[in-house]
Amino acid sequence: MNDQDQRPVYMDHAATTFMKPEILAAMAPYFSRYFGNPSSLYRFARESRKGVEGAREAVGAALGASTDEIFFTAGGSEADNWAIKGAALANRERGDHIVTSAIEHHAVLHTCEWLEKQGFSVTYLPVDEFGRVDPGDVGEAITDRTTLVSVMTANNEIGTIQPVAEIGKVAHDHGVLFHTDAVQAVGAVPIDVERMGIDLLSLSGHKFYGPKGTGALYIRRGTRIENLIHGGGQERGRRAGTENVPGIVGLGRAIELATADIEGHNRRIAAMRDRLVRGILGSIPDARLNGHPTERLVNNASFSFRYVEGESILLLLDARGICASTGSACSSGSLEPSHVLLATGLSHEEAHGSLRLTLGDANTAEDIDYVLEILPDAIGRLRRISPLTPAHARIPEVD
Amino acid sequence: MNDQDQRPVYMDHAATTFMKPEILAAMAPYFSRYFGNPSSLYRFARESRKGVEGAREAVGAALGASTDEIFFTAGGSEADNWAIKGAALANRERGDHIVTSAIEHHAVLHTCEWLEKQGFSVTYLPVDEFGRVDPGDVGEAITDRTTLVSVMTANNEIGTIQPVAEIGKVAHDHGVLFHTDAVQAVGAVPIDVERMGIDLLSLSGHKFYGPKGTGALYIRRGTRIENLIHGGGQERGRRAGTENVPGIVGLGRAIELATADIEGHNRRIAAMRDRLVRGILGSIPDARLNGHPTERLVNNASFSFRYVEGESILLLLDARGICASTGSACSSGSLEPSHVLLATGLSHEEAHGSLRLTLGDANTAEDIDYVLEILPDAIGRLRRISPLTPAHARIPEVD
Amino acid sequence: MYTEKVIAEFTNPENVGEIADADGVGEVGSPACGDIMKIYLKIEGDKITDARFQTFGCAAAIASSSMTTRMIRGMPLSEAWEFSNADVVDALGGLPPAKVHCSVLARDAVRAAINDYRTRRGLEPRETGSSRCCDGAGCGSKPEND
Amino acid sequence: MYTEKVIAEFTNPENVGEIADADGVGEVGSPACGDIMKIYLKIEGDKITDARFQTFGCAAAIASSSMTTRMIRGMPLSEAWEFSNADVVDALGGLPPAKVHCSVLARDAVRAAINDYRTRRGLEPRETGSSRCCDGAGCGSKPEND
Ligand SMILES: Cc1ncc(COP(=O)(O)O)c(C=O)c1O
Ligand SMILES: Cc1ncc(COP(=O)(O)O)c(C=O)c1O
Repeated sequence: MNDQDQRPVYMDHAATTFMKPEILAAMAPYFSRYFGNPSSLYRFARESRKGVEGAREAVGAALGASTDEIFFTAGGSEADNWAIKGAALANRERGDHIVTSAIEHHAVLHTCEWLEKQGFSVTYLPVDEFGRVDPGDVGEAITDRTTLVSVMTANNEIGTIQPVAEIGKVAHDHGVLFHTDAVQAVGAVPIDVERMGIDLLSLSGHKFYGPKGTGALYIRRGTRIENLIHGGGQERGRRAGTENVPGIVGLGRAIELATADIEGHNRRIAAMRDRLVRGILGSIPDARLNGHPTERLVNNASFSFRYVEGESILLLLDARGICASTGSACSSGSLEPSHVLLATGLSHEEAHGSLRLTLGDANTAEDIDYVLEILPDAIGRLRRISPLTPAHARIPEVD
Repeated sequence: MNDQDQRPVYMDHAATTFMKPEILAAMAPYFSRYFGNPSSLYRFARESRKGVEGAREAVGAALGASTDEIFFTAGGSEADNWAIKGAALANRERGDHIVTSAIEHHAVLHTCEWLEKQGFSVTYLPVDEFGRVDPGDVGEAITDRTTLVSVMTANNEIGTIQPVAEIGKVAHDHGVLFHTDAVQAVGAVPIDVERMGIDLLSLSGHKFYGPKGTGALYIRRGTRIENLIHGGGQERGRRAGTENVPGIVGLGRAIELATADIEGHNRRIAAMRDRLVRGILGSIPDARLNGHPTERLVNNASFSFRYVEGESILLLLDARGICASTGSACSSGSLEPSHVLLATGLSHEEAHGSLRLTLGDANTAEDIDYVLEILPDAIGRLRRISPLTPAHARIPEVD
Repeated sequence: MYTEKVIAEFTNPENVGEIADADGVGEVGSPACGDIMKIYLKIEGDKITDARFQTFGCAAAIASSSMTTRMIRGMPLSEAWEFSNADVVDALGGLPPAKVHCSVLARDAVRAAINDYRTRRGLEPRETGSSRCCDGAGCGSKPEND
Repeated sequence: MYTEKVIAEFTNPENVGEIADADGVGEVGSPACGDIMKIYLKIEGDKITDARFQTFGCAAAIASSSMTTRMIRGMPLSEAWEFSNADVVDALGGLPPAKVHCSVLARDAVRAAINDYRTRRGLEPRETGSSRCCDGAGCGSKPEND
């Protein structure tokens, strides 16, 4: 496992997933055989159109939406940008205020910041220590200038799942549109746009074993939204650009597979994740699990280890063949570590010492054993190097 | 060939191209094996990063640009939107006027129209009967409020190649940025951003045997341009979204192949195209070749056939296994047929009777023979149905 | 986008051509719109005994013309006047929304031919709902969309 | 992003730990910045006879500390003062631009330790170019980027 030529123990599924063979198989005919442009009139292009429309049905079915409410994009970031800019600009005469949370993905936050430069005002709601937005806060933040609420379904760093249905209800009670970034949630959180009061929803294929560079935006029928990419009449005139047919087909197949048995999938992954969390908290002192104890993505295990810095944990794990990630921004040279961890009230030091392990469908019980064997030793080594480590937090060397 | 189960005679390469096997082969390892997120720190992600950076070098080399001036997008439309909105918005304090042409792709025109709604003003330059923009007109249209000139390298409908280097010089002489939509030109027109005075250039992978849903924007170092897709720090902070690694790798390989021997490629395609054009004009009366007689893409054969309508030509060809396209908008229910054909001075009737045949690397001499056999008969049949056909334009039935 | 029936009717249209001694001729549309339909009628008593057409237009226009002439042959004039474009659409197994106007055009051409017949006979032409040139949303077949 | 030398130095750092009876100790950085470096010096005559470090920080910070202590061992104090972060970067085979500040931090820790030694000996501390907490551009390792 620690041989760098071997396939690594991959525990970074929130960053991206491998593509499942059956998904690539579904895409395969559309690269060189059914390569026609779906806009073309001749029969040869019919297969391309059918591929795209089949995928649209699959996405609609997965979200409890109609086929004509699904629009394909090139990923989660484009979907977020489109939803937020599109809704804000199209409803500008009605208002110029947006409500979002402090822990959104940058695809949402930086889009909101851009809108602020265009004269909009944005409220960034705080979260509790577990990373939850209070739906009551949403209601209080809404003014008569508010046109859009955007709160993510589940957080990418700490896995916290938001009370989306409650937030949707509050938004609708105030006559305000509700967008949710469900990029991390698809396949783990059952989604029903009706029940949850969602008007706009972003998703991204590569987070659930589908192709990179694919995504979709759900737009509730009748929602006022401007285009983001102008040009040809694709996607019923709402998103220009020749369709990425193989990618769209792959996205469709991926969402089918990911939502076929969410419960069973969650049970399997949660069992591994829980053993991982228990094992780590049991063997490493001064460690905490970030995010919500129960309302969290089943695959997310996000920790803060005091007295050590995240990137160095990550690289020691990498040296042993484990792929993980960190919210530490020592590496980024900015003063701020992860805005998400800070928003949950962590100190800078704790935030710098974060490690995110996110499980996926290829992980095994052996992978968990292996991480439980390697990680305490890695933290131990770094704590022996650190000037901050108190005696009680030292971990004895194994060999 | 007229069997609908057989691979059709595909003459619509301007719409999209099949993917060459060697390009798919280059992409293959990045779907499920080297699937890491290029932003990740561990060694496993290095292959993904290398794939992306290798492609960036290939695109840079093909354009005479530096690697750090190439930014990947999800296609030509996104690149056009980014270039034009990005440059217009970023330079707003300097001016609010854009110069473009009447025959741009809708990805440019509709983007300009959107900017008009944001308070910008746009000059749409006319073209001559061959579809050429006069560089002198560009100079005259530029005012002290102009910040951007956008004129395509080659037109997608009629194939006309613009005097890009002259236009670039005029723009630069006036201190104005120059964008060119080179989506149709890559692989057919040798491009050198230095020599041509190009500041921004859009391209799209699926037009030169690469993957759909991939593209790039060249941004000359130092060019002021806003982001279009906000979010994560990918593409050196300028285009957010997890990179479509296989797609980018495919785009890189495709541009390498497409630009390895442009001259040889052009010679081969032009020989077929010229025989096609001569054959068609020789056998069908009242037909004209649209676009420029010499300054045109080697693969483009665009015609107007009087007294008949384009979609019906296309569908008769389709019935015989030939894939082509038309600029007629009878089908679109709008009063206007192709804005490009009208801009070259065609009457509505002539514009409605247009047919575009665009050749590609898989076409053979037999394909040309076959079209030369089928097309006159198709036009003949439609002319026999048409109330407009004068006696001299009738084509005798063959059987 | 087209049904097999449309394609079949378009590739093998019936009743193409002029009727030299037609009793009524109707022409609607214009080249600018991309659609011209001309319908020729032979009328005996109150009955259409022959119907032929010439059409400049798309596949749906040609199929609609052909189907219309087939359907109105043998019809009394009064029935042919009431003949609806929905009947053409049905007979073709449906038309894309953007193409329904082609069937309307065919109906209009029939009415124009009947009115021509009436005028020749010294009767008042009947009031005909004027058809717009084109309507409906795009179906994206233009290379502008490439 | 890191050279093999950086990774090797980071995974097997030398001179880790305190020197109980150090003659000079320098600490720079802060937990908020994600980097703290503490350097311990043993000095005999005008020479550094032992150097050890404790570091809270990223791989580059740990590798820079380790490399720095290795390089200044045996150096006269005057030379160690002039010792530049560029030497550390070179010895590590290069650092990513965003990480060069880690090598600066190591140099600053050495100077702080020397000044501590001077102060203990009743000498004026020398003027030291103060280092900012962090600088350089991001390298995109955060899951915020996912
Ligand atoms: C000239 C031109 N510009 C832009 C585009 C848009 O490219 P894409 O469809 O890849 O977004 C096309 C073709 O579709 C084109 O031909
Ligand atoms: C919560 C969330 N939103 C948006 C995105 C952006 O998606 P993409 O990288 O596919 O554009 C990501 C991941 O990258 C994410 O985790």
